[in-house]
Amino acid sequence: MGKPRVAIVLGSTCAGCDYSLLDLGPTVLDVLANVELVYWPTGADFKLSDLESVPDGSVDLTLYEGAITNSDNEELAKLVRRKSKAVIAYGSCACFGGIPGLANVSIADDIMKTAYIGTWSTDNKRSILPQPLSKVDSKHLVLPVTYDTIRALDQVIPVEYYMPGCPPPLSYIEQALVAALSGKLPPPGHVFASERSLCDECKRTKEKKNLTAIKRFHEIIPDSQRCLLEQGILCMGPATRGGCKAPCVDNNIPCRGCMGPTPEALDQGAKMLSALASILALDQETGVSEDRLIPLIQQLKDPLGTFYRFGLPKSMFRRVIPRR
Amino acid sequence: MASNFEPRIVVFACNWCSYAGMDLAGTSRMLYPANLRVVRLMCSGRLEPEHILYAFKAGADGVLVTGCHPGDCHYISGNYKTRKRIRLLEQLLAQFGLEKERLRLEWISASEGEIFTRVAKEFTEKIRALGPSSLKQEKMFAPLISARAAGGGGD
Amino acid sequence: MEKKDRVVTIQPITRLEGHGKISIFLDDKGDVEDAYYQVVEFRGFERFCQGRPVEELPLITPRICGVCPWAHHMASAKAVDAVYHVEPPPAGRKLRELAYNAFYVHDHGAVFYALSAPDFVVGPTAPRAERNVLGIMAKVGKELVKNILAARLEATRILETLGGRAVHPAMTVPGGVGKPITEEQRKELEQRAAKIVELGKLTLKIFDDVILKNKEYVDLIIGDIYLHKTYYMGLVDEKGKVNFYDGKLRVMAPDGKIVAEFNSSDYLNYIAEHVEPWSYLKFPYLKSVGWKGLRDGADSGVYRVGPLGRLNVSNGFATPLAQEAYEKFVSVLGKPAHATLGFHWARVIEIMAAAEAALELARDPEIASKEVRRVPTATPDEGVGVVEAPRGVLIHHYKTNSEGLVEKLNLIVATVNNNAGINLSVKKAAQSLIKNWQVNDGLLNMVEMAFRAYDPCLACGTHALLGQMPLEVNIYDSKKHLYRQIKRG
Amino acid sequence: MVEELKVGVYVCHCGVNIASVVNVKAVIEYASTLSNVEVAKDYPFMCSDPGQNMIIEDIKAKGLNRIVVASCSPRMHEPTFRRALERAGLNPYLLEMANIREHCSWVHEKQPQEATEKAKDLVAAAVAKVRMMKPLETVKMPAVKRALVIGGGVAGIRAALDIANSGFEVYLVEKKPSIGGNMARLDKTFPTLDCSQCILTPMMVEAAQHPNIKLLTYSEVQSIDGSVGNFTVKILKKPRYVNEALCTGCGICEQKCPYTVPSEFNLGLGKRKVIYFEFPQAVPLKPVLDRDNCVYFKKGTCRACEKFCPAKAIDYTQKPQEITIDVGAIILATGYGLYDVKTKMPEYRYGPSKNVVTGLELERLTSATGPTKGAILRPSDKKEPKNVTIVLCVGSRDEKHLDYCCRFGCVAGIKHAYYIISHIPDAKVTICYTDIRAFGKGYEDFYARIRSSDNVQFIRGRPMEILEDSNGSLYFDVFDQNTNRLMRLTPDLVVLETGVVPDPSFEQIATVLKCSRGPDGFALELHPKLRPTETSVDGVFIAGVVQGPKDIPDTVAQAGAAAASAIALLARGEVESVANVASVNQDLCSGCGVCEPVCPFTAIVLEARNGGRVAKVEATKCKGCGACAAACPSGAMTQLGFEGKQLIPQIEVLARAR
Repeated sequence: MGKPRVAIVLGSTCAGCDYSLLDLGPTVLDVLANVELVYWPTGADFKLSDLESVPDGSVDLTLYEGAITNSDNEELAKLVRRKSKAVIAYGSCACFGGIPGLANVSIADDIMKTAYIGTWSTDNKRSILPQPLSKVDSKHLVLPVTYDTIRALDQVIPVEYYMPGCPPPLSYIEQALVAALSGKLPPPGHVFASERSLCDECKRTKEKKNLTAIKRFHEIIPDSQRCLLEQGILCMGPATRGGCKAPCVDNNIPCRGCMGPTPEALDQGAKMLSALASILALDQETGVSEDRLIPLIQQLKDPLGTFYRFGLPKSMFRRVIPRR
Repeated sequence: MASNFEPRIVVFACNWCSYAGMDLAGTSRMLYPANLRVVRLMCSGRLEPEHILYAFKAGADGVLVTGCHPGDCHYISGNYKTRKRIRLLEQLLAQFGLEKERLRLEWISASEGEIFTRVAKEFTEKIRALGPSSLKQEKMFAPLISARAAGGGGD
Repeated sequence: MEKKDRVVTIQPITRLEGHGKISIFLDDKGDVEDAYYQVVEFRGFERFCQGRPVEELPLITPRICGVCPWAHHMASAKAVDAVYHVEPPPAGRKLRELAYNAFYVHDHGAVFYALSAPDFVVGPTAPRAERNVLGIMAKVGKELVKNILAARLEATRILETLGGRAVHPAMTVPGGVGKPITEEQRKELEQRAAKIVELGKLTLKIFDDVILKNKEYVDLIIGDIYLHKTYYMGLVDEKGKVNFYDGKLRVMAPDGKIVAEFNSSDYLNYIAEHVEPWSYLKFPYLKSVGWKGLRDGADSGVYRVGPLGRLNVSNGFATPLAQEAYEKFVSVLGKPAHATLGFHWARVIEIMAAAEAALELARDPEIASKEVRRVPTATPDEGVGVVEAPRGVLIHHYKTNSEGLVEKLNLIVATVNNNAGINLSVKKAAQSLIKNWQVNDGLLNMVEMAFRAYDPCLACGTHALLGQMPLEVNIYDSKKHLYRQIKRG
Repeated sequence: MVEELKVGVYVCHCGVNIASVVNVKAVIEYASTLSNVEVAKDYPFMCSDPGQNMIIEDIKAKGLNRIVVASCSPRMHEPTFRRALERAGLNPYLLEMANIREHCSWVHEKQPQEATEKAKDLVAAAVAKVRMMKPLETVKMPAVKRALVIGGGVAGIRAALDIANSGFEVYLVEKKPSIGGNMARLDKTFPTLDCSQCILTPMMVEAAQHPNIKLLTYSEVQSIDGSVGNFTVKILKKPRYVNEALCTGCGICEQKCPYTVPSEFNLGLGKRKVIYFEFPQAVPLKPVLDRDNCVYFKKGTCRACEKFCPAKAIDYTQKPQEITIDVGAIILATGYGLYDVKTKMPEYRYGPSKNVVTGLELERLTSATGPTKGAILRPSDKKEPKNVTIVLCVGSRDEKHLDYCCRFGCVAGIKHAYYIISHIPDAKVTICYTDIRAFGKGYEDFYARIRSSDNVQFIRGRPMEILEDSNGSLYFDVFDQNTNRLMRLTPDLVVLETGVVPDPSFEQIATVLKCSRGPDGFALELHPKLRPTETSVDGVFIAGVVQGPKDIPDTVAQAGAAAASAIALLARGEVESVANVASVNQDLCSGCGVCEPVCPFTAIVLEARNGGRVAKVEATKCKGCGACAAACPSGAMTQLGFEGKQLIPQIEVLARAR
């Protein structure tokens, strides 16, 4: 077989995933030499017409980066699905909606008004919002439609593989490319990450999990050797896939779950919530009355934003219920 | 129409106290609404918040979690775990915008068939009054853009 | 007599981090009547950061842009420090600055070699299949490119050591950084910093050889096509030198007069943002002058930021090699330099400056001190954090409740500051390059060059993400019936 | 390879209990449309042999490998149908029951449509779950063939003897110096009126001499660890300051001891020496030196007992002794104490007036070995009372105090009336009662006999406040509901038949054992009817009043039953884990350690695994509550038979309206 035909396409993304490819260093050149790049607009001068012109199903592997936040993203996703044998949801946005998925706490209209009318520096007395179609002295200008509900890639098209991480650890990119080069891609559904949660690779020592209080990470200087959760700092590590080698936790900053839920979890947030509640005031639980329990629990300031930092669109409810 | 709306209510019960209490309601021929469907667990401590979210996602208008009274847990402390989980889950559901009345935690002992009957009636009426859960309405997940305020527009 | 309405659309604008399109309107003679540069996507961090604990924002806002995450990480960290009324101890601040300078090399390096250089090294009108990293390799040889990538990797490693990850770091906490470094790590950082200084020198040399020694390019740079007389804005330290991490905001008028210098926390007295319905990007302008539409000149509030802006408003750099390069820059382009393509030159000079600063900091034994953070004790309220992102002034402004939960926030991002400038440059380039139906690939690329100079990070701009659409010239009649279409390639 | 699922659905009519409300045919029809359902049948009584055989036949003939029975509560017949599956050679845990009786037909009698729809859902949910069920096994572990009985009253003695006689070792622990308990205080037992000591003492002696019984008196249980089959118990033996090995029980020390204090055994009515036998028939017959009141221990002088003891058995240096024993089963027989009438019911003047006594005190005043050598004299002036009032239900059946019945007060009161009139022929007795509950064998005759006596009158009513006039004689008013007359009584002795409460020592033992107690503080049986001698803790059984008020026959009967349960366990010689234990997928476990402290039975350990850790479940310790599975943040831990994969399809069906 010839060189595998690879495309890297960008949906709603910060571009961090494919920008991080440059951190492969010189390896990038070998990759570029060994694959036939069908499309990679960030790196080279490609236009979508190039992708449109290739026969359907002729792209061996497409890395789709980013969430689906507007009509452009959706069209692109459907196009690459048609063109590709296999699609990787590349990065946390494509896998779970990522940080942009947090927009599901609200709806587009509200978000627009906040950004274009509500901010301090905006001078917008006529309350102008960007419009899908607008006329400027007789000239028509078009913008894509921003959706109310942000979606992960597999909520729009079927996806063969997932490579979570914000950005994904480079080792997994290499793994996937090597697999593509050797024509030995794993069975569909494979996730390029660890099967175990982050604790498996976290170097911190673990003792007894019994939280007497929930602390915010700026409130204490934690013991840098011991499990952050045991020190009262909510760390998403236990409910989050490993594979990143815990760089954040290593810097005394708790995991926020970018690698997504573990294989058996239906809802990353619910899993962590249950674990946290279980070990909260464990030694006094029979003694802790309702009225003392609630304040203890309310020490966790922002459950939704903490449990679903990177995965709101793939949470059980997918979004906050819009007020009608 | 709310008038002919029949709430769907999922009940989680522990084998030793609350499920037994519901059995007692039956053997005592107490009557309560037919809207409830019971999932039997050995202990309320087995119940995962995930299961509750799933019940709502699958279409439940209300979820009733029952367990032994504090101190009576057949497994010593399962119900305390449940209480902590439910209370924390309530905080989360509030952020999701789900009416807090749709999730209820009750301690029902094996001898409290009557109390269960009362709770079943109350809860069903409460949910009936609230109407169908918004999580049922698929349109909630629709990606479509909401109607924009014209806000000056183009010209 | 019906007036024909024809539009040329360039989508996507490639080799920039972001998502935009250019619509060029031709009149019935086939000349450019008008050109708009649109940013077509949007997220709205301003909304979904509300309700989050403010100390989490340095972990959330970097996701605005994967190319300059460190800029957002630092601006956010400084804003959070202000919210909690806490100042990092010396070692904490210096570690932040070391990382930030390494990041400049990391970012500018990528921009220059991967995104800007092709236009010059390969040539603006060359077939676009060659206008990429591989094309450069063909011109300058694989070994050189390998060395460049390897050298840039040293910056990557510095960022990984300090931030855990090079992209989307987890380094800062309110009042400092999460973790101290060991003396061994400091030594390692020093060695790596020395290597990126070499990369800085090499890059200056390449710019010299490939561009400045090529008259055609120099003419292009100083020529009128890419020239705009606007205001400029940038951070300067107490000596008036360029500082990426901290300082006062200075504003220079088109004639070179310094018209304002203020504490970043007062930005609202000086900057306002205008909204247009046809772009998701706002248009900031100087309040003192006001919004006069998309026009340049002293009576229009339009100002430009970024490498060019910084070199214009400052008195140069605190480090020798960069200062030397700065002086050459001024001698060629004058002060202020209005040549838009001057951005590229200014950028490579900043690579040098950042590398030198990084090495200085890495040599400072104090950065290995164990005291890298202070735990906040004051009640959180409101704070502004400003840094120089590679693409220009970046402002984060947060207001919280007494529990430190975000109630409202404002983000003015580098590329947004340049939005009006980019529109001006695109229109002017289009007008001078496209005449009488002459629309072809090379010309369109030269139009793209106009804004590629700004290296606009549209991801930042919209706090929103990339997307793609075909590039084609569509000519419509006034009834919007397509009667002619030019596809590139 | 994946086995092909073949589900059989069996819907029971339960006679008319289900069928009269639920349209069984409709349920069958619906069930047969569900995926993997091979057969769907109904039958009048599925739990009957023919019903079970029908299932067994189908399993064999049609190769069914999953069974759903829609009938009564699984709490009722799950074991029945599991056995049926077993008989058919199918793993018994491939069964799921749909409770369409207690949870459906019985509670929705008036809504046949709704009930039928609900029954369909419950069946569908059971099918959805059973399709995901996997065969389960239990784990076996050897049991220590030795028992511990806590409490040396008649219940404890009976239980200990029964276990000992069946050939197993028993430790019998009693906190007092002698076994015997409250029954040892009684003069006679109703209704036969035979002498309490005469029937109890032989049992006490037999227990003391039995080769299989190790008596640990004057000892208290400190801690209990482990679980069924393997309990480790720490017992503290308090010092008697008498070397039991040397002591012959001659009693010279007691005679020679110059100091006396009130006797606990006689409830303070009489005195005892400082070194003393708890009571004359004490077993073991060894004295105890009451250190707190001993002058030698206070002042360092005296030592009379030591001087005179012929056996040189006095040992002032004795220290508390901790004894650790391993047992497989435990019987709780800690008995009862009396309701604190003195502080809780001042209106009865018990305490302030010496002429108000409890029933138990009257037993001592009547007993030949009591403080008055069997002469009934009232405590204040040691005169024979001629006019005695006996008040029943003192504290009992009273929502302000104990809302339950003490179950022996009535007949005890009647017996006490008999004591009075038989000892003092010219005495008059008035019994103030609420209802007379004389339910036991021969009790009614006894009641009738006493009631017919001219010297005993019955008043239906509870006394109002008992008052005392200037010269100390008592009087009170009572409204007789039988005659609707307010009467004033002026007794010279009042006997209170006080309510009973669990012995104070039980609370501490229940706590260390983690065995649950009812609202009234008595031990909570596992099932009030079907498992009355078992507790929530495997291998811990209950006998006598610790479970609730009882008279002696019931107490002894339950003691036998509890012993039988314990014997069954010891004879089996092994304990079997529950099938629904927690189970960890070690490939997915990251060793975060959330589960470990969550387990109340310390059944989870974290083992080292190349640099990290991994959780492991000790199946025999696991009781199958699933708390760890719910706590596990990664989903690596689950509970067999209640796995997420099994619960979710069930929830799906129950939550989604068809």
